[in-house]
Amino acid sequence: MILSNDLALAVPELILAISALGLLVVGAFAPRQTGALALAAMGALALAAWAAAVGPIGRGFSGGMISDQASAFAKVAIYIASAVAIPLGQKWFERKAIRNFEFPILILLAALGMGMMASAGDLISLYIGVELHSLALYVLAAMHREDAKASEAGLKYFVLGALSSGLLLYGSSLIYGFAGSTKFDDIAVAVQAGAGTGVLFGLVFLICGLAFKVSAAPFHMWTPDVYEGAPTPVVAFFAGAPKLAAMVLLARVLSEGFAGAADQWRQVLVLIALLSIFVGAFVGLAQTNLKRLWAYSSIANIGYAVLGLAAGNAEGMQAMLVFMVLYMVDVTGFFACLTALSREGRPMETIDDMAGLFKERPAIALAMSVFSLSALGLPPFSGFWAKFYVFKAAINVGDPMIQIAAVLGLVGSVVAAFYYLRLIKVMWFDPAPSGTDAIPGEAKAVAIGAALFSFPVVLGALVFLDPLAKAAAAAFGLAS
Amino acid sequence: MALAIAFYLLAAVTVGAGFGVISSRNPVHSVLFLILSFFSAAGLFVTLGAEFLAMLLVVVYVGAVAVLFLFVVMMLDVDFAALRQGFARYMPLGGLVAGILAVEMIVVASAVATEGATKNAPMVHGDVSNIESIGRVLYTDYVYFFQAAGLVLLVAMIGAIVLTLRHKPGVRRQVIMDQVAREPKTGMRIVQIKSGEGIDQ
Amino acid sequence: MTGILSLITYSPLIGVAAILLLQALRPADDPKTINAVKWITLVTTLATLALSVLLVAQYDPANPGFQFVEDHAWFAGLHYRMGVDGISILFVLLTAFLLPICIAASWNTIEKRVPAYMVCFLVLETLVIGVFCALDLVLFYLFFEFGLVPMFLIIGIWGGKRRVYAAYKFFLYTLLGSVLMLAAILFMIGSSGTSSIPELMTYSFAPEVQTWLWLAFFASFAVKMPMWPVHTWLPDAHVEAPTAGSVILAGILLKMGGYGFLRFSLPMFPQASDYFAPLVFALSVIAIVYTSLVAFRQTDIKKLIAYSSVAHMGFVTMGIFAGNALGVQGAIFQMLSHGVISGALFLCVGVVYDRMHTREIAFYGGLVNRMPWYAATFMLFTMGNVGLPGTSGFVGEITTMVGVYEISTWTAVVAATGVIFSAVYALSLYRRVIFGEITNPALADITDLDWREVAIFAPLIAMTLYLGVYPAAVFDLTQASVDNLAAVYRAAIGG
Amino acid sequence: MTPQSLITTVVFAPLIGAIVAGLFGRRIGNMASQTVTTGLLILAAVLSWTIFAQWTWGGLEPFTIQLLPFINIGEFQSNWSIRLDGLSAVMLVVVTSVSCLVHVYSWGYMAEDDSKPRFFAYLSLFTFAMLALVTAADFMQLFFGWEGVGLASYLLIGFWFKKPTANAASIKAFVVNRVGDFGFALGIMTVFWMFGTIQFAEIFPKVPEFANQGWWFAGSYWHAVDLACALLFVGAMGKSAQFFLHTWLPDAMEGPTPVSALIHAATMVTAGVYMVCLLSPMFEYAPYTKQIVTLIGAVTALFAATVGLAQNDIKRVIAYSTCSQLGYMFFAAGVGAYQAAMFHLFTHAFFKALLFLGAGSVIHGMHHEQDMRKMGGLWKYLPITYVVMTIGTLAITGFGIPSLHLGFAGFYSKDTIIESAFAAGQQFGGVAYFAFVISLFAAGLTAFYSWRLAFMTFHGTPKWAHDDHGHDHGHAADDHASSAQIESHDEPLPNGHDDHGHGHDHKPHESPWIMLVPLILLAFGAVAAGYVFVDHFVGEGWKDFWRGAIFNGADNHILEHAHHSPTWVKWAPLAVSAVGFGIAYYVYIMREGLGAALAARKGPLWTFLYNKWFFDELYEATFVRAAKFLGDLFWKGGDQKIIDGLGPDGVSALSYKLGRRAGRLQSGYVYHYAFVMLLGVAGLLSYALWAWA
Amino acid sequence: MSIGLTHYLAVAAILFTIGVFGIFVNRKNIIVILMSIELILLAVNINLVAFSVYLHNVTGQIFAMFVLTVAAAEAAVGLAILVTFFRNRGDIAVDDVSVMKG
Repeated sequence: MILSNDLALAVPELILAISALGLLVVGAFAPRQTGALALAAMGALALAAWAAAVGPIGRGFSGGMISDQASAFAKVAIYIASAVAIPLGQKWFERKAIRNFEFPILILLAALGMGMMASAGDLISLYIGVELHSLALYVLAAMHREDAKASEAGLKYFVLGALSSGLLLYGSSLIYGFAGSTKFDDIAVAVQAGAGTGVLFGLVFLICGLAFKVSAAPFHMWTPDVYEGAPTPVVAFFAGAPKLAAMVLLARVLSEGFAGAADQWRQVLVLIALLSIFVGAFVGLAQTNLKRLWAYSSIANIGYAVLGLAAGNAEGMQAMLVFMVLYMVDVTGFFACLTALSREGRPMETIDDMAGLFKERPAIALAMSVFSLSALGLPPFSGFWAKFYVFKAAINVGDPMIQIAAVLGLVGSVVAAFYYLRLIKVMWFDPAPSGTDAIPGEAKAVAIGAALFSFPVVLGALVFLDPLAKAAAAAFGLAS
Repeated sequence: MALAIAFYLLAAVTVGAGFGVISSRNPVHSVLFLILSFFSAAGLFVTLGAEFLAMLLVVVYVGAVAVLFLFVVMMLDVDFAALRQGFARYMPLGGLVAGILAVEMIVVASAVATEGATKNAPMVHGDVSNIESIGRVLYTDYVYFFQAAGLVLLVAMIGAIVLTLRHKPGVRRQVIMDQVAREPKTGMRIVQIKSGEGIDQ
Repeated sequence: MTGILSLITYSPLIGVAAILLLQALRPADDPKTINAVKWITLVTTLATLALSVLLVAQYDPANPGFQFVEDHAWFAGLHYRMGVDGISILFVLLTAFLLPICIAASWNTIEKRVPAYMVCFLVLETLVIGVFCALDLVLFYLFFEFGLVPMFLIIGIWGGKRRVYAAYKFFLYTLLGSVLMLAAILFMIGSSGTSSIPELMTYSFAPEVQTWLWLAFFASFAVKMPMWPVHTWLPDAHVEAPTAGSVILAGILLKMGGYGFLRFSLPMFPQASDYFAPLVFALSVIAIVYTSLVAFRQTDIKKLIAYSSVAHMGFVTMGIFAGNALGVQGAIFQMLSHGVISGALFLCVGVVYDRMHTREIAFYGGLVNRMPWYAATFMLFTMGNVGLPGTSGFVGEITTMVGVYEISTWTAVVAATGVIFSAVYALSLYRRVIFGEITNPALADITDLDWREVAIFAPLIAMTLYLGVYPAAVFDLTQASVDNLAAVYRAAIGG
Repeated sequence: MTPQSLITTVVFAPLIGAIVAGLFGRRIGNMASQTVTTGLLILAAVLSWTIFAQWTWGGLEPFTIQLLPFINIGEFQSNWSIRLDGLSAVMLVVVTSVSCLVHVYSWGYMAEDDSKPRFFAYLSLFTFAMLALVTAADFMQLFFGWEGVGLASYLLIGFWFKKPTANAASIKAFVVNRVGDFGFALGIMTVFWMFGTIQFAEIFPKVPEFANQGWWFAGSYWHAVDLACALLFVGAMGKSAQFFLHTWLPDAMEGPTPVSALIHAATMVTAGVYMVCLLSPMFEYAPYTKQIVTLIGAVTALFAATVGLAQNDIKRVIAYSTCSQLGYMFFAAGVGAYQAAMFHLFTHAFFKALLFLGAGSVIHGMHHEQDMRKMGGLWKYLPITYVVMTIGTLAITGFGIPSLHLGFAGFYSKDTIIESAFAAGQQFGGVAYFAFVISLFAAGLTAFYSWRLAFMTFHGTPKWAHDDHGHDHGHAADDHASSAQIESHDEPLPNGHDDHGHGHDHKPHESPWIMLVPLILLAFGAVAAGYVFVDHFVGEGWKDFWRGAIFNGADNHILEHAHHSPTWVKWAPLAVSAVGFGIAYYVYIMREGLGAALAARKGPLWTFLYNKWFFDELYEATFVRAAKFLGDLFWKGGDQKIIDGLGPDGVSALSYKLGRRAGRLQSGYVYHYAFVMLLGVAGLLSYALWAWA
Repeated sequence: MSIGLTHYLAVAAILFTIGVFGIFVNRKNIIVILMSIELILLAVNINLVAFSVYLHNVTGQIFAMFVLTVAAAEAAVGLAILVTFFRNRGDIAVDDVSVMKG
């Protein structure tokens, strides 16, 4: 049967879907067994990651699903990041005494959606994947439902997310109308034959819709508010993996569907990238809340990733993949730190709260410093390598516009350096006001693990990551 | 010609009702306009020969979504008069941007219509039965999306439950698990009653 | 001897590990622990010094190429490459030489967070030595850039009143310069396909490309140097940094700029270097005159010395871009000598600062009455700063000027006025601080150098005089490499 | 001992003394420090004379010892070396003899000072630097010595560091010297790139090749050798306090008097002259520069002499006289009579050191009073000083009988110079004639101010008796030398005097023998040095004596011509000196008080001269003020306002403001966010339409 | 005059614009904003169906079906979040949604 080939490609998705359903049933009857549920969900994600890593390569479901090195690379990263988010959030909700057995299930489903995005080969799977993970994220953002901020964050996220879906859909409809098909391959053929204004218009809509998902300017407005309002572990989750998924998706659409219009979409991406970098850098200067600050930081960082994408060749794709993976580790680690910290029960969220942290919690402070320096792009932390890949790709693309953008982006990173330094300054230079609460083990483990990855593990890890990302990038089929 | 009249009529109603949705003072009216808009859009679908979609639109949207809206509007006790303030103030700028957007989109949409795959393709009705052709592919070529869409609905369900289900303290609820797991040991207590003393609870 | 460079580079990290271990095992605030931390640091730095001396002893001065090369493939085409030639080996030695002095100078003066302080210095030592040994562009950049962090912390945590401002200014100024360099590095790797410095030295970029690359590198090194007009971070950083921080900053970190010019700008972009040499000359002589005059008007001792550093670095840049053996040798020598002398001058400031906790010139006066040995030491280094023959300061200044004379007499003329200005500000500083009667009652009981301070100054004094009288020791080491550099440069620009 | 080891010993003996006294002086005590330094200097002096004797009479050949490489980059090869030839042999004896006598003298003069080891260390250090200078075989070592003596001079002028005036004077000396060194350094660079070497021995043969060549420098095309010599001469001007760069020398009198004698009269200030003579192979090919040298020398001779007329400080008068005599030497060199210049340098060292040390003796005797107006009639109290000072005055005024060829030391050298100037004037005219006229006029002035000094100090009515100078040790006049220092000891003096340490009443008193012996020895020199050596230096035997150390161009026969100048030229100096003496006698002896009255009128000429032609004021108003103004401008305007204001501070403030502004868009309202998104969509779409349509 | 594809697309475009307009012009009423989003989706559906018909290609209609499905799910989640929000605030004015800004 032909379907069995298709199913073989979809093993990771099946694992996730079945375990989500199964856990839901179990949870419905035994809602208090949250620890076991979480473990099971993590196991499912690990299994799915493994399946994705070793799974076959090919196209299934009449082109709706693509399984290749790129999707495998992205899926492994996404699933692992999702798995890390589970204990972080689970314990947090437990401490807040919030009903939470749905949390791992929602994460599973979101991971499923993200996996779909990573291996989408069709506008429909693109849309459904995006919606599947988005809806889960909306819910997660608002899940701390007694908290006004959380529900407000959820609402904002939802309203703007729905709008962005509308944009994305409208663009999809135009592309469909132009190409006569929703499959990327068919679109590629049509675009190759000649891309008119109309289809590019549709592409712009599509890019805008996805730009929202990765929170690139000017579609970033939700980010600070949602980061601030949503529960910190949830932010740790959706600041990382979903963005990787959306970036991979964008990369796939552009490289497989619109390779023929590369010169056009590059320009759009460069504009978006630059705007993101500068918005992230400048507006971040005026922030006092760390979650907001990191929201701006993520906007800026996404700008760099988009710049890699804008390079529009295999090197750029590789850069984007490496960037996103390294960034994901950083941001997860950072929010894990924030999850861990509280003072007399009140979460420490402003920069001033961090005063003298080095004295009190040297390990966490050191980890946060590592993340800050990494986000700043200082060698030898992972953030530097991320930028190294991106800028190397952008500068060597031979297009002066992108080269100039790269240099401007580097200058933007200097502006952003100011606020990272401020955090370090507060932690290291200032005196501490009073004692912090005990640090939950899982958050500390995640934070320190991520920090160790940022430096020094990354120096060795890149030896393996580099060829993997290279193979993944090659799968996008763009010339190097 | 009749088709043209139908089109213009339905299009006018769709657009007019759409404008009604966003401009009514009372959200209830908005919902009603929304329903009207859906209905006339369904009519447009019919003029295109997509009866099944037209039906779905009415069933899903009018039957489910619009009613959901209506339900929420009625459930939430909101002072709607206050919500209308400031509408006019932002009209000009918003109108300008929206106008530009609309013009651009129409221009581009017509460009797509002329340069894309639909070039030289006249509208032909009923060459294949609408519902049949959908049915042929929905469970074969598109089974992956179909299942995924199911999961989207599942997420929506979980989400709705997670966000709105409340366990009020003091309200006794039926816990099926407990009922099923009930055994004689837990369900009954055998008490030796000494006469004249009763059970002390 | 392969591997010795890595050993030297990372040997301070062994000390770091020991300190962290000690911190974990023993009560952190116990004075005994603190003392042990200090000793560990000192011993580590001394061991590094010993290794560096060994390195120099093993070095073959007749061979102009890189020696002790290590090369391991890394990822993305990068390599872990280390090696030294006649130019870099001296900076390794200078770093290893100054570090124990810095540690000794901080012995009693740093009271808070001693272990962190020591760790910062050790890490800094690793990074700085790494910069001078790295033979891969990216590896170089790693060391170069990360050096900002420990210095940022040193200024920011253990600095003076405006330490935060100064630390930021230092960090951001330098960062801005170096990101442009990063852009250039990435371009170079992309277009030449290698990140190996020795290979890039023989690779020739198209002239118009060179122009941009040169400017990008210049942005970084000019800030680091610092050259006028991007020098304003330096006085602030110096004033606020703790004494040892200033020593490191002036003694070593500034040299990374000059080293960069020698390692990258001249050999890799010779046409652009030649094209921009007049610009560099102009900026250099402006620095010499301008900052000398500014130094003359300072009221803060450290600031004055900091400005004088800028002026002295003007000689370095001028000499480097003269591009002849005299200019380059002179520049290298000037950097070494400035490393010793300005470091010593900052230590001199530190001596009185530790006692009185102010650096206002007006506060002092007549110190010679109570501190004759101190006055003598200070005098020696002031004279070194002034460039008196017999001290190392002279050799560098005169050779760079002689070198630049061949290329541009105007530059030599204006630079030579620096000889006058330096006397003006340095001697007026000395006079105001040291000479005269003690008028400030607070100074009545100030004490002369103690044995620790004498031990700190002794090697610096010896070095200043030794290099001043027998500079040939340095020139012999650098000669082969510099001649090679100058010859290749001359050939490349067709001169 | 071979001459090589002898000369090495001579050079390094003072250094050893300096190190011992400087580093261990406190440990080994005053006595030991003094003994070591002085002993080594005496040794050096004796050995120098030995070498000199061997040179003059023993036919010693010139040689160079290379000790150690100094700067060795490519062709720029310099070594630590010791060069012996006629010039250095002369300078060796001058330096070591005067230095040794000054060391001895200082035992007495500095007896009450509390930092004697330091003083002797400085003196010895100076001597070492001076010896390094005179024995240099290349420009780098020359420059080393050049600046080394500058350092020693700086240290010694500022020896009494508690006196603000001394400190100011020391800095002034250093800085003005540095101005000279600025030119000197440029000169060295020019020489190096011109000749490809900085070794004297290698340069000199190459000079003729460049005689008619040009050289690009600072945007103009110059005559090559002239340019190099002119730049080098700037250095000489600084060191030898020539016009424009002379202002430091009078102020340098803030230092202890022995220092003035050694450094600022006998040795260091003559380094410039020495250099010009040493470089005579170059200067001979630099006709224009020679004229400049002549002109500057002549102007200095005149200028300093005029200023000397109106000064009241005994040391300043002598200082200006030094300045003036240096002018003589320079124009002698300028007209080509290098031998005469060197001869005058030689004799001048004796009589000027004598005058200074004599003045020191007076000052010592007057309890640190330096103002001549407060002296008078001292001959009774300081008889020996009086005698030697008179000898010195006779020597400086060049007293001697031309027809007999008999006179004091100055007579031989000075008259040779004047005659050379006349001869050169006859040969070349122009500047040399000017120099001749000036030299005669200045000789008259010299006689006047020298005798004025003698009369005001030793003759006339004592003005110190009723002037209760018993308690003015350093309180009022800032001319007081050591009293300021001595008065402010913070530890009691070693011998515990309740007063300032003299231990006797406040009458003037003769100095101790330890001071008088050097005076007497110098007096012998002042009397006999000319007579004994005139033949060797400038007489018949000059070629034999110099043995190529001084080069005379093919058409340079100035010395021969000078010997055959007309009789009136030979007699003229004596005549004008006599006139000067007469006027001084009239004003200060016959009509005592006339001088004071003239000064009190403060006529414009007197004011002009008294204020040293207003040079200090001029420099203060221009260079110093400008430096301060520019420094402030660059600092506060340039660095703080422009660079920081537009650079880091401005940008960071702007960025922050921009961030705040942009952050305000983040209003928290969903519809704003939606609006921004749609603006973005609309913008990108419009861009797409515009760019791709 | 015959009715062509362009007409349908124009209607969809206008409807889309109205939806968009509704979002930022309805400053206070979140429910209406949600309805505006439904309008946008409706516009998309018109587009898809029209293209599908003119292309003789059923994919557009399938896509429209999925859009309908997902829109329903979205509406459910959106209203659920709105209810949560209302419970926390007692109001649904968008102007109040401004605890977080900057």
